[in-house]
Amino acid sequence: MTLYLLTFILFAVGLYGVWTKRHLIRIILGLVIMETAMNLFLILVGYREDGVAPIITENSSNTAVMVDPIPQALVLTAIVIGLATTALLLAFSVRIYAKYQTLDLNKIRNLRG
Amino acid sequence: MSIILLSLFLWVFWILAAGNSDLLTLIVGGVAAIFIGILWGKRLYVNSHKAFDIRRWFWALIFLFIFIWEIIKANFDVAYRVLHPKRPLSPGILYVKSQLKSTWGRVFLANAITLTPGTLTIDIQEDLLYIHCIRIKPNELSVLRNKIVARFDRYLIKIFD
Amino acid sequence: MNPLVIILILMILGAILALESKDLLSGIIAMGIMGFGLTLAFLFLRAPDLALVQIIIETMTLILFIATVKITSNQETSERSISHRLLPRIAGAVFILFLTLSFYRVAEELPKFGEAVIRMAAPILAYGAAATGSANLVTAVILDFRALDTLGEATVLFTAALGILIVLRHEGEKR
Amino acid sequence: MNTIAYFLVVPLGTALLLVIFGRWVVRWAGIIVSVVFSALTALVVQCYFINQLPFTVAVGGWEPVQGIPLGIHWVVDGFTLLMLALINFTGAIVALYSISSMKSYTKLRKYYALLMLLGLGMNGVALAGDLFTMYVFLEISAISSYILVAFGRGAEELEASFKYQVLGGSASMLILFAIALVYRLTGTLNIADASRVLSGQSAEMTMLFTGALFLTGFGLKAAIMPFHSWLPDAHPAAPAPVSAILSGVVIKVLGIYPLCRLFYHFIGFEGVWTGIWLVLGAISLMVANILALAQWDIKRLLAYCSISQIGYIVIAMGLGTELGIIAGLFHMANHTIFKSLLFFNAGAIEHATGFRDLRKLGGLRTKMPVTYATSLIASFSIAGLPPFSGFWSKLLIIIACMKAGHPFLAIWAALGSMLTLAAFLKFQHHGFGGPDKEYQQSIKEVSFSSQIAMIILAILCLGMGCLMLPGLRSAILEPAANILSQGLNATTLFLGN
Amino acid sequence: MLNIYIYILIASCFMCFIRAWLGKTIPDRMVAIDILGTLAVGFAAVWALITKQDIYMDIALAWIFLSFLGTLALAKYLSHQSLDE
Amino acid sequence: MAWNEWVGLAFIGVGVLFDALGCLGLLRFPDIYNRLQAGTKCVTFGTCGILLGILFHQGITTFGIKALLGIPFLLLTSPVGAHALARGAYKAGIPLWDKSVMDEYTQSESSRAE
Amino acid sequence: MKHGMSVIVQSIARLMVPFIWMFGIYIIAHGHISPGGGFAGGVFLAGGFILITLAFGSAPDKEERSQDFASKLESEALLIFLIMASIGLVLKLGLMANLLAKTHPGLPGHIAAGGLIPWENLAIGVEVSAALAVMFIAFARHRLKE
Repeated sequence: MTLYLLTFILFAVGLYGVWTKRHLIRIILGLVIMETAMNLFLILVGYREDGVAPIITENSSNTAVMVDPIPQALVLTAIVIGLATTALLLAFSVRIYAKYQTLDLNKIRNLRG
Repeated sequence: MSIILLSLFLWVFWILAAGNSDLLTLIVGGVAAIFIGILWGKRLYVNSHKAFDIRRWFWALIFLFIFIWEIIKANFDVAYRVLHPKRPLSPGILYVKSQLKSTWGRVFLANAITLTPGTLTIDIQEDLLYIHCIRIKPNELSVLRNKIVARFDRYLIKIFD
Repeated sequence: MNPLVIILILMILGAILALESKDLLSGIIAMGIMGFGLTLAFLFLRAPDLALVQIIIETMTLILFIATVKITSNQETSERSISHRLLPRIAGAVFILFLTLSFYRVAEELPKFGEAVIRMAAPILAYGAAATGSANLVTAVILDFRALDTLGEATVLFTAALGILIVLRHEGEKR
Repeated sequence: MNTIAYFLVVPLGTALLLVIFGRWVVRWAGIIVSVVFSALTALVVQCYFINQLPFTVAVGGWEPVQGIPLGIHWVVDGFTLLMLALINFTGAIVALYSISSMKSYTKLRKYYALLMLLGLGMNGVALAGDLFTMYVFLEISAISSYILVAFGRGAEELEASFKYQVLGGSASMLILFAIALVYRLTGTLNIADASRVLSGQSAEMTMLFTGALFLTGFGLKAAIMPFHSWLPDAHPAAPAPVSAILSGVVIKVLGIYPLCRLFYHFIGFEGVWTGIWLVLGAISLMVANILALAQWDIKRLLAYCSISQIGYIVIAMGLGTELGIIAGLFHMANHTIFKSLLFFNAGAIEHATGFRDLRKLGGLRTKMPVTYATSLIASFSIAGLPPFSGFWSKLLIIIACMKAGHPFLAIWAALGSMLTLAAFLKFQHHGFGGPDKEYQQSIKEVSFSSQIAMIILAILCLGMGCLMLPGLRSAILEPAANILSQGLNATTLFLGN
Repeated sequence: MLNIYIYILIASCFMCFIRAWLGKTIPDRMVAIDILGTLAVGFAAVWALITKQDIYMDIALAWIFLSFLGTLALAKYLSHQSLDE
Repeated sequence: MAWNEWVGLAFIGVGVLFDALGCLGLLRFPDIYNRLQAGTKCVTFGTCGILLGILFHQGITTFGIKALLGIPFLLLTSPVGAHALARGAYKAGIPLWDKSVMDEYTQSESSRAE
Repeated sequence: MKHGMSVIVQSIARLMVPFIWMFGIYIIAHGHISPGGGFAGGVFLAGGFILITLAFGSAPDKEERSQDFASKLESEALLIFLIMASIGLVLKLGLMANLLAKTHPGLPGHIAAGGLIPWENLAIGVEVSAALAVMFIAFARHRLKE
């Protein structure tokens, strides 16, 4: 429960960063923080008290005490997707800098929703 | 020659890492090792004949022991300085001259110096090494220079040159 | 205290530093530290696969961020008065507090930490290794039971690489 | 059953082959893409005839064990097939239109590859019966649409796309969070199975929270009103064919479709949710229409109009009655057709004249007859004038509102429709009417392939009213509405008892 | 016994973090990450011993191999070179 | 417990202790160069100690050999990071501690940023 | 000292890169036995490449060629993965069917187990490494003024 709350605080910090920061790279950092929190939460979900890693070896072949492998697979996917989106956002910010000579949202606002 | 040598090293690395010796593991490792060896071998070992000189390996072993001893000594020295309430430091950057001719020898010397606490290689130009030293007594500079380099230099010469 | 709690606090502090530090690179480095915290947490939660992937992906992300900062600049240009800086922070703190309180009831209702609900995973744990031949059950899941996700994920990476090639191309836009 | 996999394999394979061998076929890339999408549309039609709906496909052959699914499942029902038909048909038309209109851009084969990937992602979302698979394919289509928006790399495109990415990225995170909560509660990712597990549990707060997260996340992707701020930037900034596909299908497949599926089949569509949907829909409808009226940029006007039409769909879906669902689906199909057509028109105008400000335009009636005629049809259709398709669907929505006991909402919708009419009269008057202007000497009608694309869509606009005929309606709309109106009970259809 | 080690290591991580928080200059902060990378190797090793599973050693090896890449990239940034020069 | 396990635990203990000392040095020392001295070196040594301890604890098994395998690579990579960072910091113009005794690097040519 | 970093970094990079790649291949090949798999191993292969670029620098035309090569390699690897996935489709087993595992699942814990899994891991590894290399080159060679 403490862990869930702390993870959620991490998530909320990321959300706060995305919504209030006015610098493109900070916004990206906020998204990265949200991703981190998400990954952590998914893994917390699959944890079992005194579980072992879901890999069958000579020392541990009792699958009944293993932690849930599905969230781990999901997070593996989510991590790579996160990397892809982050890299894409960075590429965009590079081009935006080339056009405006700044990354500050206050100065590059041409468009208004 | 160098390709074979690198492949061999890589294969040994593979076996040690994999930790079992069933045939297929060895074969897969071998194929991978040969592949990387062909890709990279020519660039790594310029004078591969040196690697077959058994005396060099012997000196390397001795160097290892000296090196570990120096590291342990120096680590306790730094630990003392960390824990001492007054932080007895008088740092600075000085240059030292090495006798080594080969690039690999110099690189290993620089690494050894960096690994020994209290000294940190900042730059290397031909045979000059610029070293950040944690405790310098300005009146004993030449002694210090000698001390930093000489303890590793004589072994590295025998290994690499 | 549970070491995980300490690590999580470290991560939260890292996140705050990442958002509020003076210059960008410090923020990026703080993000790296947060990633390290995540890696350690994965280690504690018995997810070795993820710890392995996370640490190297973290390094890659760090490098990409540094490359971006190198191309653009390290300075945050907008100078603003203290009240301008302080107000969003207070608002943010209130916002986070509010969200957390709203989540509190939910967190109470969820099953306790450490009691996984094993439903979909039960057959996988029971005979997944025998059915797929993979001793690493995570690999069994990502490449056999849920292989479609992996195909999709590889496609995402492919799409992103394509996009980066398009966005960062050196040719002109129009012919 | 195996044919379902072609909806994913064929687009991905085409995209990869275009990237690898594109250098030699770049001249034909548009036609290839168009043909592939058309073939997939034909496959959808075939699916309607051959199979007994609904059915599920276990990917990789991992059938459920004791009723518990352990792999990924595709769910194919009337709703899925309707969406698949819309996606692939629009894809084909857009590729056809792109042949001439995208000619001036570089890296064309990558453009077509991205179009294919966008289609692949949306097909995946439509087919997914599994939450996480839905998320992954959502990301594929979202990422390719981000790139497509900024394909021209102008300053505005980049900025709009960045905004779109940030909001879309946080939306994805919210969705993922909701998925994690669902997994925490139920231990399964299959939507039907999770709903079955939940029916035996009481976790009200969590379900409320999860529903709010889903609504926010998918609402951001669908640009429902409080979360709409990216759309009026992103859709106008994109190249014309891309805005057509974005406004036509992407916001529906990434936003409305998952929302409907999750709320009807998983969370349970009752209690607070009906009210929230209706309020959100009403707000989007009216405010977006008013904002659209104030625009002078053609594409921005169209983009705001998209939001208002999304509002109609949300209201219709939010009613929860069978008639409402039919009306919503019908309007969704109609909107896909006429909004794509309108964006094609806007693109044609921009291509021909070089700008898209209504104040500078005028008198295009004689110079661009095909564009004029088709845009007239589309405008009347979207404004809801009889006998065009938009009229029937809006009428159905209003009737459904009345029947569900929300007469105020019906009046509200009619009012919104009038505002739309006003906006499009403005578009027609300033764009095509009025005196000739001096810049028009060199103006020509757009190229042949674009004309074909517009004419096909215009004919469909006229003909979509036929979906109301009893035979077609029971074949196409009713299976889709049926599966939704069964609510939580539908899950037994997917998994058996 | 081993648990005490883990706590000491976490305390060390915290000290690194404090340095990253305080650190006046960018390299100061980067040192913290570099050291965290090395600490994490020890962490994984001790954890492997606690759980008695040698699979965690693979992670330790992985960290040894790649954790210095980020430091190199930053060092290159600091010496005013672009990353591919 | 057998003797080798005790030895292993002792080694690990020494290693962990040095890790902590290194991090303490990181906190206490005045400038980046001194911090690098304390930090990277002590921590590398400490981590090597941990790995060695595992080798003793487990003996020549897969487990132990992997630990042994880590040591040379750790000794190769970690000083490189420290060196590159120190050089980069110098080129970025970060000054030495004001109580430093001497600086013979400024005269050399390559110290100036390109 | 026009190109790359100091000679220490260059030498150590030269020494480390083959081992990094070897470890990457080890992780890919043992993806079904020990932690790791295609993604982790692929990042290792890319990491070796990044280390070379960081340490030695590279010439613009060479970079362009390697970027084209990596981009092509990426699509081809993904295509191969797709083909592996569709084998089951052709044989009427459904997309992504691990058909080898149904006949020869092998003994868990051995390198010759898991049916198609090691091969799929290999394809993904190549795809991921090429994708990351493409990304890195794109960022590293980008200059604001063309």
